Amino acid sequence: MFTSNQTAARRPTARKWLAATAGFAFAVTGAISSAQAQDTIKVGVLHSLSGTMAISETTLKDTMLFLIDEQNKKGGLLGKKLEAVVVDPASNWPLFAEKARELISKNKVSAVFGCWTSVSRKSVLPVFKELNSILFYPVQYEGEESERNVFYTGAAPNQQAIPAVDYLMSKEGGSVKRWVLAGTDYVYPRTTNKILEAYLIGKGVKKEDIMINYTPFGHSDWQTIVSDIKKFGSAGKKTGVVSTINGDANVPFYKELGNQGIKATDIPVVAFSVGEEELAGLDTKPLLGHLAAWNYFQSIKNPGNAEFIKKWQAFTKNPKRVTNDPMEAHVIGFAMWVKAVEKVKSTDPDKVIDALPGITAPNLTGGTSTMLPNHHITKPVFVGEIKADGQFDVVWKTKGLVPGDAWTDFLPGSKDLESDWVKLKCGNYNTVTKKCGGQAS
Amino acid sequence: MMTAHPLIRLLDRGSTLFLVLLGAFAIAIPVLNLLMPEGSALHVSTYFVALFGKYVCYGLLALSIDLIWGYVGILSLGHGAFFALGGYAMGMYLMRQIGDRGVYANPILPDFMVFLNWSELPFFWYGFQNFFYAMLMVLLVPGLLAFVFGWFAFRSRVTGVYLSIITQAMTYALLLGFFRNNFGFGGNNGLTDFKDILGFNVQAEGTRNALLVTSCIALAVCFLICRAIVTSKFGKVLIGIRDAESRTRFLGYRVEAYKLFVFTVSACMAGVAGALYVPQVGIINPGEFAPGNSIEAAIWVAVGGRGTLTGAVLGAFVVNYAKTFFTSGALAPYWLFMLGGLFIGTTLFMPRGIIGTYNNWRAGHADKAEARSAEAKAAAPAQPSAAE
Amino acid sequence: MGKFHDRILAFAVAIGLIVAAAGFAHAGPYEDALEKFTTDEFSDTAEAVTAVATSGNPLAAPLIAALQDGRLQFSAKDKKVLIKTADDKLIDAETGKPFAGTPPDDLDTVRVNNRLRGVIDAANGALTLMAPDPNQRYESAQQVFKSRDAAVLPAVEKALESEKVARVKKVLNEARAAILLAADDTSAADRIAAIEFIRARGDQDSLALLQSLPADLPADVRAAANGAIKTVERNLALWNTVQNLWYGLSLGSVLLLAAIGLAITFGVMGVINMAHGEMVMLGAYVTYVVQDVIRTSYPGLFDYSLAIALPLAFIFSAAVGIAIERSVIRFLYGRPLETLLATWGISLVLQQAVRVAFGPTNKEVGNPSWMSGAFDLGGILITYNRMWIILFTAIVFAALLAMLRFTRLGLEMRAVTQNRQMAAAVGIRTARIDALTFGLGSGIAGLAGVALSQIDNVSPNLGQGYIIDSFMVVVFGGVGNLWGTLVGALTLGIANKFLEPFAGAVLAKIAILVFIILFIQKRPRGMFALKGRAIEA
Amino acid sequence: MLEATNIDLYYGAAQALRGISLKAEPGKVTCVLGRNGVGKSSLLRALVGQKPVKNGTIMFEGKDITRMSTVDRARSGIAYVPQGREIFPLLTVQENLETGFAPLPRNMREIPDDVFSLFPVLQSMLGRRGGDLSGGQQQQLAIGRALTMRPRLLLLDEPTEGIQPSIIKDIGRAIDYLRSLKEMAIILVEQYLDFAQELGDHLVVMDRGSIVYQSDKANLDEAALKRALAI
Repeated sequence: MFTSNQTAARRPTARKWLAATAGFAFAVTGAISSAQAQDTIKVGVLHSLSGTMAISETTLKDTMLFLIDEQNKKGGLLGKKLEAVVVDPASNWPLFAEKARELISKNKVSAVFGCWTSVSRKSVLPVFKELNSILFYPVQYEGEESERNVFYTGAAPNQQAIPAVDYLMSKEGGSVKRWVLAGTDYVYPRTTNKILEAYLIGKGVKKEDIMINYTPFGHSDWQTIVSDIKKFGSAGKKTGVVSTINGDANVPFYKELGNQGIKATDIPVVAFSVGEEELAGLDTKPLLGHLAAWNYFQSIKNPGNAEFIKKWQAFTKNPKRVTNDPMEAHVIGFAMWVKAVEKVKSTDPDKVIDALPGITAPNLTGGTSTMLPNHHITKPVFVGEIKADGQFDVVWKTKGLVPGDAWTDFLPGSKDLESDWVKLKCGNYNTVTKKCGGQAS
Repeated sequence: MMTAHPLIRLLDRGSTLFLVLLGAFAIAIPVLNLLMPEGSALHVSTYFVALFGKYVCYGLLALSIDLIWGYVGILSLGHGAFFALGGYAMGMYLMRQIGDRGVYANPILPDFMVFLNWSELPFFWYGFQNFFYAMLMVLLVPGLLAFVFGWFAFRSRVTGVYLSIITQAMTYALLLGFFRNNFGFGGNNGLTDFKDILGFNVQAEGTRNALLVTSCIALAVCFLICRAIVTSKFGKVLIGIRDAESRTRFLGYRVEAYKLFVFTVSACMAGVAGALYVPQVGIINPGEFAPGNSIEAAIWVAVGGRGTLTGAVLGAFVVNYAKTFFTSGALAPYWLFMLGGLFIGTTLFMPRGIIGTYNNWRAGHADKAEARSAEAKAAAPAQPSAAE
Repeated sequence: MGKFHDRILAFAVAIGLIVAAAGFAHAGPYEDALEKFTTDEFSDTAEAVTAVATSGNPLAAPLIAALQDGRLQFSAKDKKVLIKTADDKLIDAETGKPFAGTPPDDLDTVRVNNRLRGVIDAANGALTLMAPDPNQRYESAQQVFKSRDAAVLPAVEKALESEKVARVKKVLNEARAAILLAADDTSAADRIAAIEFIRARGDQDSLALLQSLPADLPADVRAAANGAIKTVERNLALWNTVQNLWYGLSLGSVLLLAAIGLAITFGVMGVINMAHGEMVMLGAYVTYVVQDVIRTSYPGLFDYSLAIALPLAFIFSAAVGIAIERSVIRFLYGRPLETLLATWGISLVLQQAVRVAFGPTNKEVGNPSWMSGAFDLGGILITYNRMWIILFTAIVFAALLAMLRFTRLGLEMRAVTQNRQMAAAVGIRTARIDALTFGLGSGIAGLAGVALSQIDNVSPNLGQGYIIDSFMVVVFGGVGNLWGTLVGALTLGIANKFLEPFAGAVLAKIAILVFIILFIQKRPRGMFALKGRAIEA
Repeated sequence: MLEATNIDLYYGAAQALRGISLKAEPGKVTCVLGRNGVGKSSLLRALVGQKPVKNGTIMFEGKDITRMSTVDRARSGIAYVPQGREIFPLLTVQENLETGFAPLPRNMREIPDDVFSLFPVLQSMLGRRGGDLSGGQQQQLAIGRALTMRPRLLLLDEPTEGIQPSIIKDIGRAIDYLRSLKEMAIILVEQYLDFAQELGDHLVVMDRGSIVYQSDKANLDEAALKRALAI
C-alpha cells in the first residue's frame, strides 16, 4: 500500500564512484601488506575487533600488543624481536577457524593468544590440532576439555565457581542456604550450574532450595526474573544468587536488581562474568556489596600489580583504563610461553608444548602460577565485593593456589577422567577403564 | 534465438565459461596442493584449499538465494536457516561417526550430551549414523521447512518486505531455539570435534581436496539445475511473476505453486551448501542462524549481480575474499566499514551488480540503440515489481 | 604466616594501649569498642558496631553512618579512629572534636562487607526507630520486621507508644508481631493477635513468616495460621496477575518506544530502515555524552541530565536520519528490498563508527535519583524507571499523534504518505517532507535511546537487540497505523510476560515469534490493516 | 499566460504527445476534447510536470517552466484537478482543503469563501474523511482544494466523469463563476461534448497525441468539430 503512489525510482547518475573507491581501497591495502621485517618471532593475536564480542576481546588484543612491546624492550626472545600478527575474526565463529589457519599456515606464527567464547575455541580447535600449533586461552570456561595444543590460563569451574559457593556458604559470606543459579542459556552456564547443583546437593542442600533459571543472550527485560528471585529469597532462609549471566545482559540485570531494591545484604549475587570492564559501564552505587569471583582483581594490592597497571595505563595512554582477570591470564600465559621458549631455545611447537608443563610464572596477585600437566594453571581465587567506584574489594581468598581441574569431579560423565600430557600423554584418560578416550586416530 | 537447441539455451557463453572455470579450478587446486612439493612456487597450501572450499559453499548458498530473489523477486532473509539446517544434518552424521572416540568414550551419545547428563539419544538423532539417511535429511529438512513456510506464506500472499521480515523472524526463532541446550543440538557450542566422513579423516589433505571437488561438482550441478529452471518456459513465468505478479496471476498461472516450487528447490540447495560447508570448517553452531548472516548472503548476490547466476557465485567469492583479506593486518578494525560501504555502494551505484553492469557495458558497446530499448523494456515492468 | 604474626603483634599493642589508656581516660564501652575498628578484621568490626550501637554514646549514630558511607578512617599504628565528614574534615571519633595535627600516614578506610552491612543495618534499625524523620522510622521498622531480632522488642514497644504516623505505626506493629511469632515463649493469644497483623500485611515476607512457624502449635493458633496462609496466598496470586500485567505493560512500552519511530519510517513512509536500532543507540550515546559532561563539569545538574539529553538526542538522531535519507534512501524509493540492504550497511557502519569513537565497551549511564528505586503499590513493587518509561512512552505517543493531527507538518506528512503525486501537485515539497518524516522517525528513535539507556546497556550493540522486535511489533500491529503499533506492542509485551513464568524467557520469546509468523500468514497486513480504496489504489 | 509550444512526450518508447501547442488566457476556458487514450490526460500531466516532456517549451506568465518540478509549478500558481479526483482518503474534508495552503504565505492560509458558496455540501462535511465521500462530493472537494491554492491556472481533467447530473450542473456553474472572476486561466479536459461546448471559450480536439482541430467558440464550425471528434 505504501509505495503504490510513490514516484518511480529516482536513480542517481554517479555510478562510477564505486570503481574509483574500490581501486583506492585496494591500492591502500596493497601498500600496507607489503614487506615485513625479516627474522622475527611471530605471535598470533586472535581476538574479535568488530562485532558483538569486540566489547570484551579488544582489550585482550591491546594486552597482547602491550606484552609483546614490553618483551621487545627487554630485548625480545632468543635474540629476535617479537612481532604481533593481529587478525580480526569479527565475532564470527567460522571466521575464527579461517583466521587461525591463516595465522598458523600463512603467517607462520609460533603461538596464538586468543579466543573468548567457548564456541570460538571449539571452532579453532581442529585447526590447532591439525596444524600442530599452540593456543593460549585466557578466559574462564566450563572445563570438560583438555587438548594437547591448548593451554588454558583462565579458570576452570573449580577455580571460580566452587570457591565462590564455598564462600557464600561460610559464616562470613552470610551462610547462604537457598540458591538461585541464574545464567544465560549456553554451555558455560549450563555446565557450571550442573556442577554447582551436584556440589550443593552433595553439601546437603535440598533440591527445592535450588532454583535454576536460563535466559536468552542479550536478555534485557529482567523484571519477572528479578521478582522471582525476590520471591524465592523471601522464604525465610538466607538466599544467594550465582550468576553466570553473560555479556550485555548483565547491565540490565543489575539495573533491575538495584531498582527492585535487592541489596547485597538481603540476597547477595555472585557473578563469574562481571569484572572491572563490565562495571565500567554501570552505575555501581546500587550494587554495593554484590560479589564476583575471579582469580585477579585490579584492586589487589601488590607491587607487581601496581607496576603492571601503571605501565598498562601508560601504554594505552588512558589513566582510567581498567585491568581485569582475562588480561592477567594473558600476562601469565605469555610469561610462561616466553620461559618455555627460552628453556628449549626454540619455538618449535612440539618442544614448547612438552616444555610448558611445570613452567612457573608470577601472577599479578603475588603468587606464582604453575602450568600443570593437564594444561591448566594454578591460580588463587578471590571473592570481591563491588565498591562504589566500580572496583572490587577483596573480602575472601583461597588459602593457597587452586590447581585447575579439566574434568570436574561432580559430573558422572567426567568424574573418572583425568588429563595428563606429561606422563599419560592423554587429555581424557579414564581411570576406571584405564583407557585414553578419543585416541583412535 | 527462439528456436535454439535446449542445450545451447542452457549453456550460453557466460555459463559455459563459468563451468569451464569451475572445472579448471576443481582440478587445478587439488593437483597443485597434493602433487606440487611444499615450497614450490606452484604449490597451493592447504590453507587455500580450505578457504576455497568454504567459498564454493558460500557460492552455492548465493546461487540458491539468487534463484529465488533474482528470478522470482522474493528476498529471503532466512536462507541462512536452510544453510544451517543442512549443516546440522551433516554435523549430526559427523557426530555419530565419532562413536566411542569422543572424550567420554560413549559409543552412542555425543560428548555434549554426556556431560549434560543425557541418558539416551533423542529420537531425532536416530538414523544419522547412516550417511544416506543423513544426506536425505540434508535435502529434506530445509526443503520441508521451506515448503511448509512457503505454503502458508505464498498462499496468503505475503509478499515483498513482509516476506523478508518474516523469513528473518523464522531464522531468528531458530537461532534462539538452537542456542538452547535442551534442544539437543549442543547449544551455542554446536557440533564440533568431527573425526571422519565416510571413513576418511576430515582433516586429511586428501579429504579436504575431495570435499573441495565435491563442492565444485555440487555447485556445477545446482548451477545447471538453476539454468534449466530459468531458461525454460517455467523460468519465463517466474520472471513474469517477478515483474508483474498480479498480471501473471490473471493470465491463469498459479503463482503460488511456482513460487513454492522454486522456494523449496532453493532451500534444498542452501541445505546442500551447508552440508558441504560443515566438514570443511569443522563446526556448525547456532551462529549460522543469525539474521545478519542471511542478509550478508543477500549482499553477495547483489554485488555479483542478481538475476545472473554466475554473478551470484562471483559475488560470494569477491565479498568473502575481501573479508579474508581485510580482516587481517592494519585494516582489521575497519572491516565493518568496508562491508557496510559495500552494502550501500552496491545498492546505490551498482544495482545490477558486477555481471549486470558488465553485461550492460558490453551491450552498450555492441549496439547502443538496441541496448537502450532493451533496457527500457526491462526497466519499465521492473518498476511496479519493486513497488510491491 | 605473616598475617598471624601481625595479629599477635596487633593484639599485644592493643592490650598495651588499653592498659595505658585506662590509666587516665574515662574509658566506657564506646571507647573500648573503637579500638576494634583498627584491626582491619571484619569480625572485630562487627563486634565494634554492636558495642557502639548499644553504648548510648551520642557519637554512635554519626560514626555508624560514616562507616556505612566509607568515611570511617583508622590508623592501625596510632590506634586512632577518625570520622571524615562529607566536606573532607577529620573528626576524632573518641571525642567528637575536630582532629588537630597531621593525620597519621597509614590512615585507611575501615572496610565493610555484606555481613557487616547486615550488622550495621540491624544496629541502625535499633538506633533510628525513634528518629525524627518518619521515613527513616518506617525503614527502621521494616528492617526490624525482617531481622525479627528479639533484643529489639523493648525498643519497638517503646517506639509504638509514641508513634503518631499511621503507616509507621502499622509497620511497627507488624515488626512487633514478627518478633513475637519468632520467639518461643509467646502466649497463644499473643500469637493469634500477631498472626492477624501478619495476615493483614499479606506480602511474600508474611507468607514466609507464617510458613516457617513450627508445626507443634496449639490447635487454635495453627488454625489461625493456616487461615492466614490461605488468605495471603490468595492475595498474592491476585497481585501476581496484576504484576504480570504491569510487567507486560512495561515491556510493551519499551517495545513501543523502540518501534514507534519505525512505525513512522516503515509504516508511514514504507522505508525498511534496518539502521533504526542504531538511531536508538545514538540516542543512548547522546545521553552518555551529556552525563559525562555533566559529571565532569556541572555535577549539580545530574538529575536534569535526561531532560537535557532528550532534545539533544532527538536533534542528533534526527539529523543523522535526515542525512541518511538525503544521501542514500531518497535514491531508493520504490525499491524497498534495496533499501533494506543499504540501511543494513548503514547500521554496520554506524555501529563500527561508534565502536571506534567510543571504544567497544559499555558506557556508564546513571539513573538520576528520580529514576532509581521503587515503591510499593498494593502488593506489587513499581520501579521508578519503568514507571517513568511507561509515562514517557505515553507522552511520546500522544505527542506524535497530536503532531501528525494538528500541525501543518503533520498534515503534509499524511498527505504525502497517502498520495505523493497529488501532494506535489498541490505544492507540498515532497522531498523535504520525506526528509523530515525520516528525521522524525529517527529522532523518536533517539528519544527511545535516552529511555533505554536507563534500563539497558549503552554499547554499540544496543540497537541490534531491538531491531527484530521492533519490526515484529510494526508488522504485527499493522503497517501505517500508529494505533496498531500501540496495540501490537502492548499485546506482545503482555503475552510475553504471561508466558515467561512457566515457559521460561527463551521459549516465551520463540513462542511469540512463531505466533507472529503464523499471524502474518492469516492477516498479511497485520492486526489493524488500513482498509478502503485509499490503500488498494 | 500559459503557452505550450511543440510538446513531445513519451512513455518509454511510445509517443503520447506529438508537437502539441496550446494557449490559455485568464478569464477564458480552454476545452480539450477527444476520445479515450488520445493524450488529453498526458497533456495535463505534462503541464503540471508529472511527466517530463521530451521536446518543446512550456511558458507560464512569461517564465519557462518546462523543466520545473511539479511542486514548483504548483507553487507558481498552477492547480490541478486530476482524473479520478485523487482525494487524500484518510484526511478529513477540511484537511484536504488545507493541503492547498502549501504554496501560500502564512497570512493567506484560509479557505476562500468561494469554495463553500460554490459547493455548500463541503461545509456540512468538514469533519468527514475524504475517502468516505461520494464520487461527486469528492470531485467538488478536489476543485475546492485546487481553489484553495488561489491558482492562476486551473487544470481540470474530466470533472464530469461518472458523476450524477445535478452535481455536473454545480460544477459547470462553478467553472462559469471562476471564469467570470477573470483571475485565472482554465484548461478543461472533457469527453462530454455538451458540457465542453457550453463552457469552452476555446475548443481543442486531440487525436493520437496531436491537435486535429481547434477554434474559438465564436468561430466554431460544429460540423468540423464533430468530424474531428469522430475520427
